[in-house]
Amino acid sequence: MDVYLLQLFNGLSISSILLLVALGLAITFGLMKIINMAHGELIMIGAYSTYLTQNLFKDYLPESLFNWYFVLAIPVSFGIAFIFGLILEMSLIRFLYGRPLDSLLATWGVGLVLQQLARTIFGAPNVAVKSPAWLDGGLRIMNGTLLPYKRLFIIALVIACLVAMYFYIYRSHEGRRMRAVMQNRDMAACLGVSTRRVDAMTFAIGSGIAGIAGCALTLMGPIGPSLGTYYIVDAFMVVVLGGVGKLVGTVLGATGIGMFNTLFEYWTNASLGKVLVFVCIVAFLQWKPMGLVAMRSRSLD
Amino acid sequence: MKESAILQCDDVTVEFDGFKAVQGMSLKLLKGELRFLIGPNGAGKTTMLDVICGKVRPTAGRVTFGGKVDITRKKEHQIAELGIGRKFQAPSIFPSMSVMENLEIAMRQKRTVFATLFAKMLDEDRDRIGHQLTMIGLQEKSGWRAGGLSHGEKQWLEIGMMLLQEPEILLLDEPVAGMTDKETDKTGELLHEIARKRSVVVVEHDMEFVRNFASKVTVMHEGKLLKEGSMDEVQSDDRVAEVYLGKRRDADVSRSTA
Amino acid sequence: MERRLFYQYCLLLIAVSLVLAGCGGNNKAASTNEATNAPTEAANSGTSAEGEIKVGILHSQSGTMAISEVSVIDAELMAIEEINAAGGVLGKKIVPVLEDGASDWPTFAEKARKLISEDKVATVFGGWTSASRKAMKPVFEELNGLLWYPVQYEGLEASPNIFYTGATTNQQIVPSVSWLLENRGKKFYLLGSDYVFPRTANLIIKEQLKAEGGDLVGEEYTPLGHTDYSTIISKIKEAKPDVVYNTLNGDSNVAFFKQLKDAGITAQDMTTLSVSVAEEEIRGIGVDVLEGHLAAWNYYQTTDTPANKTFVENYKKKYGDDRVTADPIEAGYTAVYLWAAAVEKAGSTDVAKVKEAAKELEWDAPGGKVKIDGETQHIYKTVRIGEVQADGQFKELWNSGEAVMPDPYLKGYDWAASIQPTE
Amino acid sequence: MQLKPFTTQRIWILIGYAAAAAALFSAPLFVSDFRLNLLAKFLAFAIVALGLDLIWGYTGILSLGHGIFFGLGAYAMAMYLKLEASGGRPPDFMGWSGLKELPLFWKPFEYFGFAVAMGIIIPALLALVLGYFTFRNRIRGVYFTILTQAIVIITTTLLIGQQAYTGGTNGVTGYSTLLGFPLASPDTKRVLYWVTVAALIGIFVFCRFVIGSRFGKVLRAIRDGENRIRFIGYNPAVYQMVIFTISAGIAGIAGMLFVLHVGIISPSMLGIVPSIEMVLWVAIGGRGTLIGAALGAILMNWAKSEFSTAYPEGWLFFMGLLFVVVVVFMPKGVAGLVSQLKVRKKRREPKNEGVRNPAV
Repeated sequence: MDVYLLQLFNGLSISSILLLVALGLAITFGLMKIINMAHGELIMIGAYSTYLTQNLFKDYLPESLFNWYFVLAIPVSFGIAFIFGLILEMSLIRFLYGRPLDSLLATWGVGLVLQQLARTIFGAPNVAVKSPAWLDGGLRIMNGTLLPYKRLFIIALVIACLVAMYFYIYRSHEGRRMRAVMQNRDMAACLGVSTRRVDAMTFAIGSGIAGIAGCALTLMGPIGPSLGTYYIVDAFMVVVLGGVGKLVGTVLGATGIGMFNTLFEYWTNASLGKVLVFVCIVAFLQWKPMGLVAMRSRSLD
Repeated sequence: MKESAILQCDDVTVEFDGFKAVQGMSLKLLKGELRFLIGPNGAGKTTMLDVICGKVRPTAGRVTFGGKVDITRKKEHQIAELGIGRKFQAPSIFPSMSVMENLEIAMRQKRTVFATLFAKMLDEDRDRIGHQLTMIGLQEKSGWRAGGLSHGEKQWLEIGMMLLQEPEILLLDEPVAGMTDKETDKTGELLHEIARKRSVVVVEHDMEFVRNFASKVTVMHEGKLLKEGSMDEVQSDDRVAEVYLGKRRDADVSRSTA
Repeated sequence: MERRLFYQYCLLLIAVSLVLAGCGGNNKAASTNEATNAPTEAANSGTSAEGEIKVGILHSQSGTMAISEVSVIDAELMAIEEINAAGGVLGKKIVPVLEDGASDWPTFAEKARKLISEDKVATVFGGWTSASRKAMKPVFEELNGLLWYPVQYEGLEASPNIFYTGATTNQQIVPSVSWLLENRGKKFYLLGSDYVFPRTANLIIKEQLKAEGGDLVGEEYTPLGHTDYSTIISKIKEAKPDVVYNTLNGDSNVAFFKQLKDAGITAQDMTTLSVSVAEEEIRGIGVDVLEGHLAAWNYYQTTDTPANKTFVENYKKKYGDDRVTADPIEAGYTAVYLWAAAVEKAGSTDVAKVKEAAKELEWDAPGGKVKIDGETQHIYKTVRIGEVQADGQFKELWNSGEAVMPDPYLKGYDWAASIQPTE
Repeated sequence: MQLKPFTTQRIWILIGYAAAAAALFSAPLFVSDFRLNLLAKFLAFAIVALGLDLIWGYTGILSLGHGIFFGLGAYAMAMYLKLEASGGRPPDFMGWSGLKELPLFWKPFEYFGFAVAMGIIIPALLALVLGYFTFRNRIRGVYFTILTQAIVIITTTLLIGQQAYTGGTNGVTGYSTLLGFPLASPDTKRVLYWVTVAALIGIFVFCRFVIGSRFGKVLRAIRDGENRIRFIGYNPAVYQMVIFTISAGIAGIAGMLFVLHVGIISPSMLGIVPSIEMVLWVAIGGRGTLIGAALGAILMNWAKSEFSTAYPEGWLFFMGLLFVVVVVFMPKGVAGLVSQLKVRKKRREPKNEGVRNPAV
């Protein structure tokens, strides 16, 4: 019984990590139709930003404050990834609107460069981020099952990001402009919306969220130049499975993949579990090519 | 009379996410007939064409071709093979290919992979295409990239492609939309020419254009059949006038009481 | 139409010129071949220019394996520098030729071929993964080159063209399993990355457990780059092993140990022994997570030998105080010295002569005295089991006392009969 | 279009092709063994690029899974070579994976003919099955591309996981002879090189035939408007399936040749990275032109080989930036650049732009 409860929680936890990783993509890919293969590298940038924040605290601030570095690391990761996203959009992505497959190839090149850049700056080996003490340990529930605080924290962080994104996209002026541009660029431009600015902001926000994902991942896994490569394909699967352009779809996609992954891995083993999950995704997309939550359109193409 | 009906739509209903674009629409097209389908925006004219050519599956009702073949469950390419050609509102040509190549692949022929792989351009084919080029007035531009043609030329090219397909029924969606007056006149001539040999359904907004043809007109409104008859009959009809003059509410009331 | 043809023609011109350029680039190579009048034998001379001996260094500088391999390059370069400072080999300077294997096995094969036949290096130091070694092996055998491979591996191999300066199974895995059975318990859980080394190692461990009275309570492999271990940790919790024998590779270790700690399992609750976690990896995982866990190696930075003291000192002086040394780094460093000693002894860089001279060659390595076993071309090494301390260093819990003779095919173990290769 | 008068330019271009072929065939005369081996490998890559160009450049389907087809072909050949090296007994890796008996599906690979046939049929069959479902269900564009990535993950994970049967991460290496001829001998290598050149030329001619036929025009029409062509009466799914299958078969042939030259195949060659690289060769050479695709493969691999030797630490910067610049600012690749130079001179006739339309 404990095991099933724990596995349920693990499934939820994996779902939350996948969702966090895919949220940024849901914006850049889902809304802007840019297949950003450098998304993984933006996650990596977020992780290294956390590492740098930690070092800053370690070197310049009193020991007693160290545990709070992580609180600062989240906005810092967001900010740095945001800036990288902005630069990327202004120098490159803006030439690629309407050419999704080209954007895939070009951003893949960007990814290569960023990885090598990280290797040059931080060295090829992994770096260590010491998680703050207040995230050590876990919550013990009724029958002694331990739910690690870090996993709970990531779940909370994802929910916070989702809520923030929801309010930004659906409740703010900026968000309204963003939706307008994404739905009908020409019309929005005619109505006086600066599409250039909105594009840049949207892409940068998507990148910033990747940065937050990177920050959260330092709690769970390695921090190295190839960090992004471990998550990029999974992130795309989440967005595609969920249905491009719908936040609800992305949430459902992440939950589906996370839960099934845990289930299959528990039944079989890690390799076979992964294969089964991907087979399911392929099969599902055959059945529903537009994903779980599809947007219908009457246009010819 | 029923025997010569080449296309018969019975009680066709199309629903998009709860919105009924077409409701219980019936249409009968005779062999060799030129039919205009008119109506205000959102009347379901284009959707009706979509149903006939297989782009949209009707929620209810059936469409019969040639008196016996039910085409509601067939795929687009099968319907096209049967002999129903469709011209879309926006010119749907293949922009990266030359005018000649566009016509070549549209030409009536065996469309299996094997046949196309070993297809040779016969003199007879070249004559057919040449004839068609002259008819649509693009003989000078056969080597041009189709994407580089003007809007009107693209429309004619598409009509030319349709004709080479030699369909029994041709479905045309606003063939003169966006054309200059001169282009419109030329298209009108083309249409006369076409209508002599096959059945044609034309969706059109331009009443002036429609008036040039002495043929039957079907008026649709809110997914339903409003009126069928000659242009004069249609124009003298009160409900049609109301619909076109925008007295919608009254029209609804009058219809619901009718 | 005509114009299209014309630009295709331009492209063709480029194609032709490309091929010609390729040829042009090779005229040099071809002419050197002619000059030495022996295209294939020339490959082994290694003495291309007066007063210089070229050696190849072929590790991954990019890709996923760069994590581990760049430090080995550093160690090898340092050894070359030291030897050069001390007068070189045969009075000549050693010149390293660096190539990037890019964590891609066919690239390793290609670059190995290039180093031997184009650069005409005397020997190559390179490889980390078993896969990269297996990819290079046929090339070295075909061209009669010489490879020094510096990493512990799964054994069952003894190529006449490779010297193995890392441990084989009987110098790391087998003694560590015996030690664990004696000191930590009988119930083993085998966890590894899904590739050749863990699978072969576990095949051996399973035979050994059968023979020495251990219990196998679970066996799991995770894809390389796997980052979530929650389910596997659940399985481990259920199986309640005394020991988790960990053959995970690289990044997976970070995820595994971080998540193991979060799941409330510490070194006090359960022993884990790793064979791919050295000082370098500890820095990337975090000491707080690893403290108290075990590892089996032949060398630690803390190993107390006079040679090691200077080695660590020099390494830190050259590459920075924050750097650490580790087993593969020491093995790479040792490889260069062993080769240099063999060349001195042979008086030539000729592969056959070097191999002959290397037989039973001894050297005081930082990890203790090593000796090349003439038959298998592996080296005698001391086995050490260590525990991770709070400062990121290992405390040695046990060592084999003397250097253990390499036995890559485990011929000295009765229980290993079924593991012998079929041919 | 059909009439191809022997204009001077046409004669020149034929001479050009003949010269290129002659240069390729005579390369062993002036190139060192190592370079020849390298060139042979690049030519094998050029063959994949041709196949990839058929589906991407001409049909507008971007497959990021061509590494699989390439790899499956390579594995078929590798199995044959491995069995020949081990004399029909279980190869070494089966031994250290605890497998004592040769698995049944390995046995027929003892025969060269069977292995070669399988090297084409297996990838083609996989592509056919995959294509049947995806194209019939009208999965296209980005979705198809991401789907192929999922297939890549499935295949590589399975290959790695079944070490006893496939050699795992190591792949299959350590061959000795091909039909009794030692692979290490320079003579065998030279012959294999010529075989590769012949295969490249053969496949090039075949691709030209496919593209020039009406079938090829339908493919381009599908690229321009997949939905539109349905209403003319073509079923695009069938065409896509066929060309995808042909493309996979070509990749399989390339894979077999690759193994013969490189002497190793491992799952890493089937992964996402090599699959994307293959697409980049085509992108850089120029999608939608056969010679561009082939040239792109040779050029890129040559550059990669040279850069990584010259700057082992920084070569990825070069490559990454090159990809970015070419894809963003030269969407038609090198081939496009050459024709742009021509068009600038004389930009009246729009016909020429036909071949250079973006596929997406």
